[in-house]
Amino acid sequence: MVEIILYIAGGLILLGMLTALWRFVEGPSSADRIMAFDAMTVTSIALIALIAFFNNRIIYLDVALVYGLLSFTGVIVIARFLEKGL
Amino acid sequence: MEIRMLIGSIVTLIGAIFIFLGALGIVRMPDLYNRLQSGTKASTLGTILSIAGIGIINPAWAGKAFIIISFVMMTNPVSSHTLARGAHHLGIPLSKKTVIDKLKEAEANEKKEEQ
Amino acid sequence: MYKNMFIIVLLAGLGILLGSFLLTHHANKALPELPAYYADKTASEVGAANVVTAVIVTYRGFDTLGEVTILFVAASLIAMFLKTSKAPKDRHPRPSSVILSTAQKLLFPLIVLFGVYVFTNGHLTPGGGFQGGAVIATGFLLLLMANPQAEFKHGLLNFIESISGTSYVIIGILGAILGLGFLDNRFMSLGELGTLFSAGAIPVIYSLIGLKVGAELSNILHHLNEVQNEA
Amino acid sequence: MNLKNVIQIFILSYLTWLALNWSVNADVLITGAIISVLIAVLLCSHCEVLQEVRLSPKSFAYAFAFVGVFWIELIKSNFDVALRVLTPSLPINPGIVEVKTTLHSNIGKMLLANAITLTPGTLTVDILDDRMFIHWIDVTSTDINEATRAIVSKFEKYLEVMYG
Repeated sequence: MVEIILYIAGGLILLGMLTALWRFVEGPSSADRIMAFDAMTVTSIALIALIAFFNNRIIYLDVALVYGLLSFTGVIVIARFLEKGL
Repeated sequence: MEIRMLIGSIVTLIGAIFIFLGALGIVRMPDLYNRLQSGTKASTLGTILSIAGIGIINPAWAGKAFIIISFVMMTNPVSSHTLARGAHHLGIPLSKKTVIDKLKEAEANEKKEEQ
Repeated sequence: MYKNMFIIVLLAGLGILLGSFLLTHHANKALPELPAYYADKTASEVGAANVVTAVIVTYRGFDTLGEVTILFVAASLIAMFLKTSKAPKDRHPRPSSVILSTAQKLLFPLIVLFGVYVFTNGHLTPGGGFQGGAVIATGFLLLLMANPQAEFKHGLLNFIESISGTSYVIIGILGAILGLGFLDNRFMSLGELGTLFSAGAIPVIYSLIGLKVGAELSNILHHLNEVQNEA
Repeated sequence: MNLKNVIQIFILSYLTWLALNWSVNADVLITGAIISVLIAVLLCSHCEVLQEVRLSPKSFAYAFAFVGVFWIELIKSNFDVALRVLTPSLPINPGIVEVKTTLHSNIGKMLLANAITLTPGTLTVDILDDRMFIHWIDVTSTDINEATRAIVSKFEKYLEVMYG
């Protein structure tokens, strides 16, 4: 029962990532693309947590944390570059 | 035992639904700022709920889940704000539906005062 | 319209490709000879829960020394070539908002702490010195983003880098004298598998590598930023 | 070097370390203490950000109330925006409005801006001293005072007690 619900959740998350990928490809501006990228990486944190549950490994959550950190820094760097703050 | 796992999985499912709705918002909304509103913010809540659900299912993971949740809640609004600020400075246009842009007026006023 | 169609086809193709990989994937349970040796012997010989770390730090420790040296040479070369003049350029980057600078001040110690966590737990979790060092450098990158004209404590970074590099080699030689060979980890007690103080010298070596990599990457970032300040 | 600041950074780092490791073995406790002291003294003697927090029982109570109000607002507004996204006609009425805040400390301003940004429907675009420019998905009033009451006041009264 629990696993079925979590499989459905994982499918929905994947579907959401694909939908965000559409915006990443479509654009139209670079800020739109980086926004879609940010949404995708934040979403993938949830996906990594699900994978950690299915494999029963807590250490995957460390990977999720690093992922969140890198996504945050990446967005900040590109946003500051766009506004000529570097 | 079983009920706790059921609650956790349902919380995760609600989070996944929010993630999907947020992604839908990213595609449907007309300009960058509205996309940031519906997309990034909804996916933030979705991620928080998903990880909280995993933490409920597995109480031994609660500490790390709490760290991830507080980290996401701390950093995501900051990156959204920085991106919106940069985009507005860059002059990425707002949609035609927009009613008012006080920030543009304020920046124009400041430029006038400098001259 | 055609562009949209093309994007849909592209996304669908990508989904089918990845989905078919996922569905037809069967894990190969039987390991070849060399991986099987590492997988069987690591816990008893070296005492590390993470096999990759054991391979990087002990079995192939000499390679890691080479990698650290390469990184050091790269950092030195960047410092040498980028430092052209002393005159500061009249540069006016757009200042960051109070939200970003405050959040950076709050997050900076936590990011550095997380980097330290990644490399001190390198023998237990999928982390390690290089990853932890990169996470620490991320903290410094954030500092530069919030305040592009920030000054680092240059002396402190250089001190950390040289001290950790030297200690790394000294520990390697200690392993050769007290243990079985250069960078052997067994001259310290192996401890209980899965705890923080275990696997002999591996956590110490990885912490030194992490500090060195973090200091070097931060130095590179600082030089890259400084060259923009110079005319 | 400020002793209060160093102690606060140390406590923050140590608690984070314990939550990351999620064990109370002696080795974890000792290593964490050493690392937290090093970070607080060497790296963060200049991050003066937590000093403005008031440490009184009242502010703790208000912090809990703030978290509660924030979660209720977060879920309410998420449903609101989700409904807007699902409606075929896309009923939005966006605009950037100006609001005023009475908070003085940096961390208070940051928390207020983060709370506003995290609730969908409002997004902090820029902040100049005490003026905040907020992108609002459904502008009901363009007047500064009206907008302030609608967006800022519900969080501000709690943060004011905590951070001044």
